[in-house]
Amino acid sequence: MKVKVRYFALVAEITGCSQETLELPAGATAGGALAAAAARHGRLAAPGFTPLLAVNRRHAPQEQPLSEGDEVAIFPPVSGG
Amino acid sequence: MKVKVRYFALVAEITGCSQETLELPAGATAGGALAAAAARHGRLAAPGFTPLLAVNRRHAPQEQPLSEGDEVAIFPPVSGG
Amino acid sequence: MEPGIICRMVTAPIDAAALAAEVARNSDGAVATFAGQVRDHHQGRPVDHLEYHAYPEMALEELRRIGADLAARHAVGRMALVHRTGTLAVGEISVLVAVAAPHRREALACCAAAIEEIKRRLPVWKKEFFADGGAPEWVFGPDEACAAAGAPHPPAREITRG
Amino acid sequence: MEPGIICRMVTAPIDAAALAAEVARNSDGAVATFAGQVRDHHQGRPVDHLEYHAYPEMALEELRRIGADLAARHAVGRMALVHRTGTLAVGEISVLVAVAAPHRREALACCAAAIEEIKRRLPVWKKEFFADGGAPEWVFGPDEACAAAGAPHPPAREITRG
Repeated sequence: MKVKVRYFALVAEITGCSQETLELPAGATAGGALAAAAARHGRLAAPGFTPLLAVNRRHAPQEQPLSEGDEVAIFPPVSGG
Repeated sequence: MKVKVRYFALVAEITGCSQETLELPAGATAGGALAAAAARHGRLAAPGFTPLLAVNRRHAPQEQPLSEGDEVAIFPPVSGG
Repeated sequence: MEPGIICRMVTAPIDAAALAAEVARNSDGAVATFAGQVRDHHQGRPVDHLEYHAYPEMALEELRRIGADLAARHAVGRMALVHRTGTLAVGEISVLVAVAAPHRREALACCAAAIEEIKRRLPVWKKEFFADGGAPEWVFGPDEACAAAGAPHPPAREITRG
Repeated sequence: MEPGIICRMVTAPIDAAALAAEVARNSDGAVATFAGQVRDHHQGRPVDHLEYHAYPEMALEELRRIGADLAARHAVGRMALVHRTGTLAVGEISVLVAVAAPHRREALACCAAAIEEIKRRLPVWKKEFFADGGAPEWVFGPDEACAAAGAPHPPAREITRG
């Protein structure tokens, strides 16, 4: 299935793009999308850096299952305010 | 000794004046000033109504000793804000 | 008065934004403010306006003591403690606290402590004038004391009617 | 969106006084506000300005979820939750919370909870640009997380230098 993956802040600097479409196996999770992104952009997997995930504009755990067309976001710990 | 006694809010309405000078015995306390004021203005001693006291612009307990020329204030529980 | 602690008893309207700007320094990341304003009702009765009376000399000294106490207990920058007296219409600000601090939790905690102390200690009294034509009444003690007492202010009513 | 909960992601300067006025009703006795603003230093280094980046669609939804959660847990009236993005100079307001309520404690508690939730959940990131000529750096996590971690953000630095 295809999902749209968006990158923000330092993660967007690492990937060099703000979004891309990834092809994932059926049954993939949000963590699987992250792994697929890290396979394309190696520095996303740097030790000690754990990006956060959102699915369809809600914070999501790694285990959250994905569906065709979902919007997955990968970003650093938030620092607003 | 002479002390200046000031009345505020409902207490001033009861006494009908905002300040007066009271003659008190040596060794009198803030509570003594209140008792002297209540002797002149009977409704100050109504059951269930306990005015608060200040001496020289600080909250004071009934036992606080007074000196010649002190400014004693008698007022209801505060309700600012 | 401590430098950086702005204490004022005023009769003119309170400008909250001006006071917030007055306390904030460039080294502060947080400004917490609290505004008390005249409500249009109290204990089920419609309020038309309030009169705030003060012991003005003591009130100003008490604000300064409150400010000094707070500054000693909280890691904050500048603060403003301002209370208005006179006749206030519904919606007007009667009291304003503004606290700036490097970090948010100190600013918020100090702001909350300031309004508690002001309500507890400041020699100010309010008289309510009702829109239902009833006689005006003094308010005794902070709101929660009245609420806790059940029937509103019975001793005071006896006195005013006595 | 819940009626009475004003949620905005903005790029223009935040007008705290206008938002406080917008939330206050005549039935409210209390308005608590919190403004976060850009500090002139961070961990000993002089800050020139900040860039705030957001996931804008999610940020707006998250503000609305935070507002709905708070309204369900606190006896408050209207509230405003506003965050700014883009380039902010020292002293400019990055985030503003304004909460009106009948009584002061609810207003203050809800205001404090709101800024905690915003710092914890809102998908916004800030990048610091220093006045000492050093390279800009992303800030990771809320201030206290960085402070608790001892050395500032080592994993992130490794990444940016790697």
